[in-house]
Order: sequence, then structure tokens, then C-alpha cells
Amino acid sequence: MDNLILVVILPLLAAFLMPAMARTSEVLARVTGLMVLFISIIIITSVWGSVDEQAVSYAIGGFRPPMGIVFYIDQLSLLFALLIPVMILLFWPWNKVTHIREYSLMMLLTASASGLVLSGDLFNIYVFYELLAVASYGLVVAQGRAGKKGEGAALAASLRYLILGAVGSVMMLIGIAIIYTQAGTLNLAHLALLAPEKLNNMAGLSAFALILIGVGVKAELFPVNTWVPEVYGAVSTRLSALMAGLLSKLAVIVIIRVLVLLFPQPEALQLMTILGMLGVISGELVAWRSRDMIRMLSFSSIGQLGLVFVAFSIPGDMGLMAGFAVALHHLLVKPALFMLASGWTGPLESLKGAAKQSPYIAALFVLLVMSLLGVPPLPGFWAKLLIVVNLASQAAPVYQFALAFVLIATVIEAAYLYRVVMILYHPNQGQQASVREKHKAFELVIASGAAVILIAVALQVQSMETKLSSMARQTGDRQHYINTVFSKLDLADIYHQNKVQQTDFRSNNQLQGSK
Amino acid sequence: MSVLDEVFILCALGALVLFVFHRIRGIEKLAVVFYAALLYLLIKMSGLGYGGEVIYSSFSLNILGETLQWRFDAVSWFFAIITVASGLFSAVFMSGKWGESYREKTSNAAYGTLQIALLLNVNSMLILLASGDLLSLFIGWELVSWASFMMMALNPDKQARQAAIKYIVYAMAGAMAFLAAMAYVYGITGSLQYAELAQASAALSNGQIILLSLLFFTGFAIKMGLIPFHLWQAVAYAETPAPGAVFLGAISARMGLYAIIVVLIQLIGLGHLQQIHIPFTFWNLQTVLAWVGALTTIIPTYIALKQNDARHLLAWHGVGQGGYMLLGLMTLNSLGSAGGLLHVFNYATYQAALFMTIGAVIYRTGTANFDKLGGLVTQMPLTFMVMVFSIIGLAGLPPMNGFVSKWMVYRSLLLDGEPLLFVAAVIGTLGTILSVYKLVHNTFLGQLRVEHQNVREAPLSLLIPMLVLAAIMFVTGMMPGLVLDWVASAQLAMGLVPVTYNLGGIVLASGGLDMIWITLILFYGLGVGAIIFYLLGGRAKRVHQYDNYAGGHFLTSRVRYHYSHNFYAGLMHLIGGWYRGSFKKLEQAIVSLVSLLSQLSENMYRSAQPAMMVIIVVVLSLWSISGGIN
Amino acid sequence: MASFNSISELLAQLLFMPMLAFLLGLVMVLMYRKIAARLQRRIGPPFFQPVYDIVKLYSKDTQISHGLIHDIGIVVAVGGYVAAVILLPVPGMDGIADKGGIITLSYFLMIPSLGMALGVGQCANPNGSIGISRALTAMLAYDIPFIIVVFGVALHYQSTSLVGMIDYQQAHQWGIFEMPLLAAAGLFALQGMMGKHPFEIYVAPAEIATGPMVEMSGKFMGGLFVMQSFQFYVASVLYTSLFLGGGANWFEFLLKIFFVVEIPMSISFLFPRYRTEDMVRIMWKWPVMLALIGIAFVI
Amino acid sequence: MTMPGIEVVFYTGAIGLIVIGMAGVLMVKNVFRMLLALVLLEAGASLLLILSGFRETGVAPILLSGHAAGQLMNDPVPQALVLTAIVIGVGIQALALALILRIKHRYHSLDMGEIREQMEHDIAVNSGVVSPASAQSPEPGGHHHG
Repeated sequence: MDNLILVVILPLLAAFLMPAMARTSEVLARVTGLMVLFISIIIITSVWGSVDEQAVSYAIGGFRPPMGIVFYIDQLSLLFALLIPVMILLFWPWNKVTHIREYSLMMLLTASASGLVLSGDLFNIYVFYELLAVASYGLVVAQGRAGKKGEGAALAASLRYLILGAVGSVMMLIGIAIIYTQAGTLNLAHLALLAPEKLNNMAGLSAFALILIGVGVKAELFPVNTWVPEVYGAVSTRLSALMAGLLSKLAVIVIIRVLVLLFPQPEALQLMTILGMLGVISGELVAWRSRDMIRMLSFSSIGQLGLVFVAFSIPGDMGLMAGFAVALHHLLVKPALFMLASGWTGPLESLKGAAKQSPYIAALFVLLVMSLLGVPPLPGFWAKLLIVVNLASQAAPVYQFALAFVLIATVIEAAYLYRVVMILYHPNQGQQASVREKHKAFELVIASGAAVILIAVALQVQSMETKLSSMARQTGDRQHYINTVFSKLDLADIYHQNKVQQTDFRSNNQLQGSK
Repeated sequence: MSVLDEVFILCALGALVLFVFHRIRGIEKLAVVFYAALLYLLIKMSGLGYGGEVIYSSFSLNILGETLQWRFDAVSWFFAIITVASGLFSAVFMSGKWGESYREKTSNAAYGTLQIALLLNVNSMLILLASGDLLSLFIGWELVSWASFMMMALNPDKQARQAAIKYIVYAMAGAMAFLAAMAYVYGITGSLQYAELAQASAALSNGQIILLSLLFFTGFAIKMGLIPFHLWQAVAYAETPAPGAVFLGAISARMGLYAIIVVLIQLIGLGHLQQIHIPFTFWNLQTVLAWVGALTTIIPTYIALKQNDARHLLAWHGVGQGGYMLLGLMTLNSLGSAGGLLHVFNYATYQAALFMTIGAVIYRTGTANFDKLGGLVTQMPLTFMVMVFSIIGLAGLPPMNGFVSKWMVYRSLLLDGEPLLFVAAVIGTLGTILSVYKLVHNTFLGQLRVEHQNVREAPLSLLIPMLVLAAIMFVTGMMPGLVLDWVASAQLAMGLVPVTYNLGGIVLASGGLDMIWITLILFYGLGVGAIIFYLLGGRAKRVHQYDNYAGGHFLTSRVRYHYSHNFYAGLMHLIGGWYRGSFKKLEQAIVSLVSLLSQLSENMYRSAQPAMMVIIVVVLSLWSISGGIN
Repeated sequence: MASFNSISELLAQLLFMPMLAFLLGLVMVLMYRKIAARLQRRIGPPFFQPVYDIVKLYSKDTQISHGLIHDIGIVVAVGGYVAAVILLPVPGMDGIADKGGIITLSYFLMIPSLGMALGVGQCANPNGSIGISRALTAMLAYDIPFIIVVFGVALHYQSTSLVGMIDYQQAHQWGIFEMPLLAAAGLFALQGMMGKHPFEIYVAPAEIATGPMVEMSGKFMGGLFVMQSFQFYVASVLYTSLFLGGGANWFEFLLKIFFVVEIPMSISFLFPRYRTEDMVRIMWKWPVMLALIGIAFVI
Repeated sequence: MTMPGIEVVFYTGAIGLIVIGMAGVLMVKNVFRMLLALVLLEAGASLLLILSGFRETGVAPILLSGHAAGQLMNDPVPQALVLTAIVIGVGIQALALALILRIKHRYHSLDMGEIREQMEHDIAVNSGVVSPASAQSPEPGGHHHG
């Protein structure tokens, strides 16, 4: 368990050492990144079995919380800690001409992402989030799409993304400041302990709103997601897949952690519902108009993330479970779709008859799309079912609106996705069929892998359900978090401290009163 | 292992085999064997059609705290036997010459795909029919939609493809309405089992029932193409390849009716449908649904009257006939609901036969356009005969089976004293008569076109299924008791009072129906007519078709005069103005609205200042904090 | 069920009912032509003129057939009415009538039109097709009020059995007094049903060359003449059974049915013919309205 | 506490900086100025965070032997945090400056609107929705014809 910190430290070191290494041995530098990723995967798999119903916390450097910095390792964080190196490995820029600093940025991304999911401290989360942001701005520039116009677009998209992201960071910082003013600590477990008393008020809610907007930039949350079509349009599909699939989910995870632990107010959830449902409907509406596949997928991604937010905004463990289901499903499907889209650039009309040219790829596309739409018995259906069923059982009217929005958006989604399917299976070849790019082997492998997993999950839906629900239960259990991070001794300390402070305060009052 | 398990195993096996070998010649024979085997298994379950016990599958699935189980009761069996029989007939139809020509026109793979599509349709429908709770019903529902979409998308024609897209959007909208209803059921009862809903529905408030019924009904109505969701179906069905049209036309849309039976009648319950009044009106739910059925008999039928393509005409009638079934069912008395159910069977027989005749005509002439046909009776007399039999059924005239079911619907409306519904049904029937005459006249009667002078009778492989269907139509018309056995069992399963019947028809105190007598009387009458015509007077001389009188001129044989375009000119002159396309405009309006919203959203994404958005969010959150949401 | 005592009675009914209908129909045709003549200040044809016409047409030398369906069309046109006749109760012979009932009968009445339509279609004469499209439109026009009337009556008697209706009327009161509006509407529809003035433009003599009859010669025309006499009979008996209490005995029966035929015949020559569209319009307006109001009273 | 303390002034300053920064990001067209506004915004946020640990009578949070036990100290945690935040902020600003420079080289403009339009055109060209020839009349996004 102790060496789990290497998952953050090793890539971080590698990120800074790789450029230096490249001066002495180019090959060594290139291999280092991969090595680090493999080591990360090995470390995580080695602790995989040890975390089940009982989460584990780990104080870095031996300082006890709440003063020290802790890692919190439960099923959720461990799952994502594993997914991060795996996904980054899958979308690793293998190319020979890749500049070494790109690898370095990828390493930075790995380190910050792993830190983000494992960290049990709000400010650490902020720091890792910022690092993640820097890495992704850099990657957007570095992995601009090929072509004459590629570089300029990537630069401009990166700058616009950066400005939005920086504003978001500031919002998050202000939110953290408010929390600190209220509670006087930034340790999540400590905050969780104090939250019902200190954060269950207007100030706490506004802090949540600010953090939601701040982190929401990465999570493609409704009003701060204008960067999505620009960036995905400007960068390689590989990076788009990574960002839409993995990075957005990491930001969502952060929001969920904060929400579950710190903000018990129903208004916080409902704010998220509103933004989520606006995201669903606006994303799907624009995707309906899109004329090329990447743009369509970008907006579809906005819509899907909106769905994720709607799901997570349902109170209780069922909401968390629905959210995990739809988030993981999107994490699986969207990258695969981006991979398929990379060979199918150009206007949609030019894809006429593509299925005749490459029937296997078209069939894969249909399968993925159907799961995205929620056609039973594919996993996407179960995810959507969870959302719908749980939305309907909520009493607050905002959830009923959300239900309507989600269902309408699905119809729109069906309209454009099936239109693409029909274009692919068009009997006539389009005029531009000859200039179409070929799919690269690794893209097909990834998409096929996703399809295989989809089918496997569809067959094993019962056991998936048990896993997800146990994950949701653990994530949603605030007391469990507190008990895991603090030993009994710590807790006694904290209670003692609080009591002392409170008595001080009271004695002050009495003093004033006596005067 | 129950028989139902065997059915599912056979389905899976068939799908697998067909998928692997679909490019191979001879696969069509295998498909026929498959459907025959399926039919055999269904016959093994035929106890269900005679009041047998419900058959459960021996496997189930536990998810979301729900047990998904599959089972067959009398209603499912009734629909299933029609489904599988339709599949068998389509498969036989496409196994012979038709298949060969389709292969030549397209490819082995395309033909195999058609076979796969048909098989998937049959299988998905069986899964739907076997569903034992709302969740499995929904799963079956979506599978059916997708299989139908696959079938429709096979035609490379542009119009057909657009129809398929339209279909899938409609189907998705219907599925979402269904899903919403299901979610509400879950929200109320915390379960998706039929039994729970049936129990809980007794305690629901009127508003909840109305909302639930409306959502469910919308979902099911879209599949059935009921008003106001009728626009998608006809074009989509008409444009599928002939065997596909046979199958889809015969039974596919009836899945909506099945779902209505299961959910609205069995679960929400008769009492609710009859008692709950829609606020601010004097209608109850039953009346509303019955009127939807009645309007569906009228509007699509008169749209059919205007069609200029045989397939479209038939498909529009298919939509209209769905209205009769719903109308019959929604009388909720034993006679009317039996009529509605019986109509499902009867309609399947003649609609399948009709699409087959048109398929045969297209096979021989290459077109179903009325402007390019005519006079084929001399060339294809057997096909013509089948068509006449079928249109007699479609129009609901004795002695074919269509008459029996329509008679039952009318009779029950009479018993209930529903004059306006009755009139609506009659208007629909009369429109049907007009339009089926147009069908048979414009295709088979009138002058034969020059290019069709060498057309021969349809090949045997096409004729056999048609003739068998015609025989079924006649036999079950004369002896409706054969099918009424199944219908009565289904009614019992639905919780209705079963109809009293005998082999010849309906037994009722105040005037029943005895089809054996009626058929005999009719044939006696025709015999008398034949005696009067043939035995008396001189022998008639057969002359050439064009040897006819036209105001003192001979109609030359080079220029054809076939009165087919705008056939009912006079009537159209009168009622033409009523075809305003209001529903079409509504549909367009919705599409425009969506595209407007879409454009607005896009502009927002394009031009929105990120910081502006942040401010909006801050304002929004302040609003929500100050309790603006609730 | 069966109210006849023996096979022989059944056979007798099967044989006599159509024959009787045919003979009475012929007399009605004669009456029609006489009335027309009188109204036009003519003497009119002799008593056996309808018979002469049919015999003449049947015995023509050139009988031109355009194909099997052409023949069958005529067979069905006549046969449909024969079958309908059997379902109509007359005094003393109502055994088989009970097998059908009013709904079946209404459907039987559509069969001859369709049979004729098939026959005409086979003739391959575009003029015939035009005529038949008008004829079917006309059928649509009068059948809607007719069916509404039938519905109202059946609703009133709570039965679809003609025999039952007659029994009820004879025990209580004639339908025409209980349902005057429906009876009026029925009369309207009857006018159309019998294919007479002013609703007969599709078979008007002036339309011979452009109507359904254009290819009908010889015994084809003769068949249609036979059909016409059945048509008169069926319409009048049906109306009598629905509204005038049927016939307790033959005298009463004959009186009633001739009276029923007489009214529309007298009216028919007072008006010019309506165009098909106008006929639809008028049929869908007045009789339908009357019938619906009548039903409202019944309920 | 009846009298407004000194921290009111600080809070006002912090919020004022945030407002000015926000307004700048919103209204300014020039990307460089936008960046400067961002700097102000960050400064405001940092100040706010520092203030959360500020005690009016507190001393520097250094444990020296001279201090009496229990004397009020300023909270050191926010100060440490702000230090980190400033470092990160500077890094991002540097990155942004580099981007702005390269964009200026490529698009010959610092106007956000122009940059956006050129970028959208480039994206559309790159995805094949718009032909490169129509560079002079950019159809942003290329969603009207092309």
C-alpha cells in the first residue's frame, strides 16, 4: 500500500527527467515513459485485491491527518488509478517523430491525474488539477491535428481553453477560500466531519457552485464547455479520446468526492441537475446539426457528460451508481468512437458507402453507437435505465424536468446517430470515397477491445451491477471516509479540539455579557 | 427444460447459423426449415390456445433488484403463432424464384442480410411476446424496433431510406415515452413486475393513471401507427423488399396492440380505463382510446385512397386496420375485444397475401405504380384471384374472415350503443371498399399495357404461399370458430369475459352470426346467379380485350386507355380539400423547432464568452441558493 | 336455432324466396316505368314489357364477353342479390333469414356493386372504368346514411335480427312511428340505393356510352335487368321490415312493399339528376344529419 | 466586534480585484490584455485565500521562544497554499504568453474575435467540411454550405 505513492511520484519524476535524459540517450528517454506506466499498472494491480468493502487511507510522510497529507484509496479511486495508466498507455503517442516533451507532458498528465483521484486533501486536489490543466494545454498544442491548418487551430484552441480553464481555476480557488474561512481545514475527511455544521449554509453552497464551475471546465459542464468542440476539432483524435474519455471523468470524480463529503444540501444536487440537463439537450441539439464526425462526437460528448451530471445529481447511492455506470460506459465508448472517427474525416456525406469498403469497422461503429443510445441489452441501456428509473422516483420537480430532457435528448441522439449509420450503409459510394484516410491498426484494436468489453459486460451485467453498487455504497458513505482517514485517536483529538474552541468561544461571550 | 426454452434455443441457433452461412446459396431452405421448426414448437405449446397453463422459461435474470423472466400465456401464444406463421410464409415466398431474382439484382450477401433481418424480426418479436415484466417488455420492444429498422434500411431506394430514418426516430420517441412510463411505475411501486403494477394501479390517483396510460399509450401507439403518429409507418413498410413488407405488414405493427393489451388492459386494468375521466371533459380513458382507434380507421384509409402505388396503398390500409383492432379492443366487452383480436389474425392473413400478390406483380412487371400497370388479369389469373379473395377480406365483405372480425366489432359497438364510433368504423370500411377496388382495378383490370403482353403467371414458389393464405382466409372465414378458440383463451388471459362462439361464428341471444350458413347462402345465391347467366340465353363470344366501344371509335391497340390516374376524381373533387396534411405540417413544425433550437445552441457554443458563461452560472447558482428551484 | 321443420321446407324457402323476389321485382319495374310514363303524359309499357326486355336481351345473337371476370361480374351482381333476398324475411318464410341479421345483410348489399365493378373493369373500356368509379362513389354516398339508419334501428330494437325486429313491431308499434327521423333518412338513402332519379347519373341513359354499362350487351344487360328487379324488391322489403312492421300476412306485405317503392318512384322524376359530387354532398348532409338526430332520440 | 476591522478593507480589495479581473476577461478583446485581467483575477483570489487565515492581532506564524503560549498567530496554511497557487499561476501565465506569441505569428492578430474566426475556419478546413479556397470569406464552422 505504501508504494502507491509511486504512482504519482514516478511519472512526475519522469516528466522532469525525460528531457534531460533525451540529451544523453534518446532511446532511454522514450522507453522511460512506458516503463513508468507499466510499473504504475503493476503497483496498482498488486494492491487491487486489498481494497474492497473497507477503504484504506495513507498518510504521506507519516504526518497524521488532519495536519498531514493523505491519500484515500477506495474502490473508486483505485479503479481510476488503474484506468489512468492503462488509458494513457493505450493512447500513448508511439510515433517515432514525437517530440520528447510530448512524452514528458503525458507523464505529467499521468502523475497529476493519479494524484487527483487519490488525494484526500482539497488543496492537493487543486494543485493536481492545475498540473493536469497545464499538461492538457500543452498537449493540445503538441498534438494538433496534422495538416497545413492544424497548428494554428491547435494554438488558438489551446489559448481559449487556457483562458477558460484559468478563470475556472480562480473560481475553484475562491471556493476553497470560502471553505477554509468556514471550516478552517482543507482535509477532506476533516471537512466531512465538520460539513454538516459548518458548510450546510449559503456560504457552503456558493463554495460548491464555484468549485463546480471551476472543475466543471474539464468535466465539460454545461456553460463552461465551449472549449470542447474547438479543442477536439483541433487536436488528434487520440488526444480527443483521452480527454473526452478519461480527463472529463476525473474532473467529475473530483466534483463527486467534494459533493458527497462536503455538501449535504439538496440545492447543490439540483444545481448540478440543471446544468447537467442543459448540457444534455444543448449538446445533442448541436450534434444533430454537425456535419462532420469529430464535431458530432464532441457535442455528443458534451451531451453524455451532461447525462453523467444528471445521474450524479440524483440523491443517494442509486444516483452514484447510475453516475458511475454512465460515466464508465462513456469512458469506454467515446474513445472507441473517436478512434473510428479518425479514419472517417471529412463531411458526413463523403462517408457514403463506407460500410461496403470496411464492413467490420462499420459494424463496430453500429455496435458502439447502439450502446451509446441505450439499445438493450447493451450496457448503455442499463446505464440509461438506472438514470431514468431513479430520476422518476425523485420528488423534486427539477428531476422530472431532467427526465424529460434526457428522454428528448435521446431521441435527438438517435436521429443523428442513425443518420450516420444510414450514410455508412449507403448503397452508393460517395464522391470522396477515394481520399478517405485509412484506419490505423491501433485504432481498430482499441475500438474492437471496447466492443469486446461492451459485449462481455452485457453478458455479465449482473456481476457488474454488484460491483458498481458496492462502489457506489462505499463512495456515498461519508462516515466511512471519516473513519478510514482518522484513527480513533485522531478523532478523539479532533473532538477535543473542537470542544475546546467552543468552550473558549462561550467563555468569551460570557465575559462580554458580564461586562 | 420447458418448450419456451426450446423456442429460445432454436431462435439463437437459427440466428447463429444464418449469420454464419448467410452468403451461401440454399440458406433459404434452411430458413424455411427453421420457421417450420419454430411453428412446430409453438404447436407443441398449443395447449395455451385452448385454455392451457402459462408456460415459463426456466432461466431468469436478476438485475436492479428485479427478476426478469420470460413466459408465454394465451395472448402471447396467439400473437406468436401469427408471427411465426407470417415468418414462415414470407420465408417460403422468398425461398424460390423471388429470391433468385433478388440475388441477381443485388448480391448473395444482400439476400442473406434480408434473411437475417427477417429472422431477427421473428426472434425479437418472440422475445417481446414472452416478456414477463415491464423491463423485459421494454427490452423486447427495443429489439423489435431495431430489427424492423434493419429490415427497412435494406432497400437502397432514397425514399425508403428516409422512411427508415423517420421510423427509427419515431420508434425511439415511442420507446422513450415507454421508458418514462416505466420509470414512473418504478418510482411509484419500486418494482417493474407486472404483478406489482397490477396491485399498485388500484391505489393510484386518477392523475397518475392518466399520465401513466398516456405515456404508455403514446409509446405503443407510435409502433402501431395510430393517429397522430401514423405518418411514419406506411412509407416505411411499403418500401421494404416484398417478403419484408409481407412480414412487417402482417404482424410487426401489432406488437403495439400486444403491449396495449398487456399494459393497459391487464395491468392498468379495465376498471380504470372505464372509470377515469379526463379532466374538463366528459370522456373517460376508454372513450379516448376508442376514438383514437376510430380516427385511425378513417384518416389513413382515406390517405390510402389517394395513393398511386399499390404497396403504399396497402401499407396505409395496414395503418387503418390497426384502428379497427384498437376500436374493437377498447369496447372492452367480450364480443368487441374478441373481434379486435380476431382481426389481428385475419388481417395478418390478407395483408400478407396482398403484399405477396403485389410482390408477384413487381416480380413480373417490375413496378407497383398504378400508372404503369393494368389489365394483368389475363396474364396472371391466379394472382388476381388471390388478390380478389384478399381484398374481400380487407374490405370486410362476406364470406372471407375479415368480415367476421369486423362484424364482431360492429355488433359490439351496437350493443354498447356507440353511434358515432360505429359511423366512424363504417366510413372507414366504405373507404376501404373504394380503395381496394381501385387497387384491383388499376393493377389487374382495364387495358393491358403493351410492354406487359408477354407477362406470365407468377411462378409456383410465389403462388403456393399466396394460395394457401387464400385458403386460410376462406376456411377461417367460413369457420371462425377455429380461431375463436385461441381468441377466447387470450381473452381469458386478459381478464375479459370470453366470447361465446361455435364453429360457425358467434352465439348471441339478440342475433348472432353463423358463417357456415352465410357462406352457404352466398354460394347458393351465386349459384343461382350463375345458372341465370350461363344456362339461359345464347352463348357468349369471347372477344379481344380491345374490341370495345368508345363513342363510335375503336380504341386502337397501340395507344392504351387505362383509367387509373386520379381514379375517384369526383370524390376527390369533393373531399380533396380535406387532405390538408395537418399532421405532416405538425411533424415539419417539430423538425423546424428542433433545428431552430439546435442553431441557437450552436450559436451559443460559438460566440459565448467563457467569462460571460461563468457569470451566468454564478447568477444561476445564487438563484438556486436563494431557493429559486423549488 | 333453425326454425324450419324439415329439409324440404328449407329447400322450398331457398327456391321460392328468390323466385318470388324476382317476380315481385319485375312488377315493381313495371310499376316504375308506368309511373314515369304517367308523369310524362305517356301511356307506358304493357304489363309484360319487363319480361320481354329480359327475354330479348338474353336471346340476342351476339353476346360479347370480354373475359371470365366480365361474366363473373354479372353472376356476382345477380347472385349477391339472390343471397340477400334469402336473408330477408317474408311472411311465412323466415327460417334462413335468422342466420344473417341486419349487419350481414348490409354487407351482402355491397357485393353486387363490387361484382359489377369487377365485371366492368375487365371490359377494358376506360369509359366503363370512369363510370364505375362514379358508381362506387355513389355507393359511398348513400351507404353512409343507410348504415347510420340501420345502426339506429338495431340500437332501438336492441337486436340485429330482422325477424326479431318485425316481431317487435307487430307486437308494439311500427318503427316509423317510433323513429320518424330515422325513417325519413332511410327513405333518402333508399332513393340512392335503388339507383333511381335523381341519384343515378352513373347509369343514366344519356351516359350509356360513358358509364358502367358501355360494354354490357345481350344477356349481360339482361343480367343487370334481373339485378334491377331484385334491387327494387330488396330495398322495399328491407325498408318495410325496418320501419313498417314487415308483413303479418301476404296481403299486408305486398301492400307495404309496393307502397314503399311507389314513394321514391314518384319523387324521382320531379328532380333533375345530381352530379356525383353533388350527390355525395347532399347524401352526407341531410340524411346523415337526420339520422344522427334520430339516433340521439333513440338513445 | 462592533467596529469594522482592518480586514474589511482587505476583503473589499480582494473582491474588487476579482471584479476588475472578471470584467477585464469579459470585456477586453485583446488577448494580451485578457491575460493581464486574468492576472488581476488570480491576485484577487489569492488575497481572498490569505485573508481566510488572517487574524487581526495575529503575529507571523513562526514558533519562536519569545512568543507567549496561546498568542494568536496568523494561520500559516493559506499562506502556503497561496504560495503554491501563485507559482502555478505564473506557470500558466507564461504558457499563455508563449501561446499568444505563436498565435500572433500565425494569425497576425491579437483580437479574440478574429482569432476565433480564423481558428474555426482552420478547424473546418481540417475536417474537410470547408474547402481551403474559401479562406477570404470564412464560413465559421462551415455549417451553412460547403
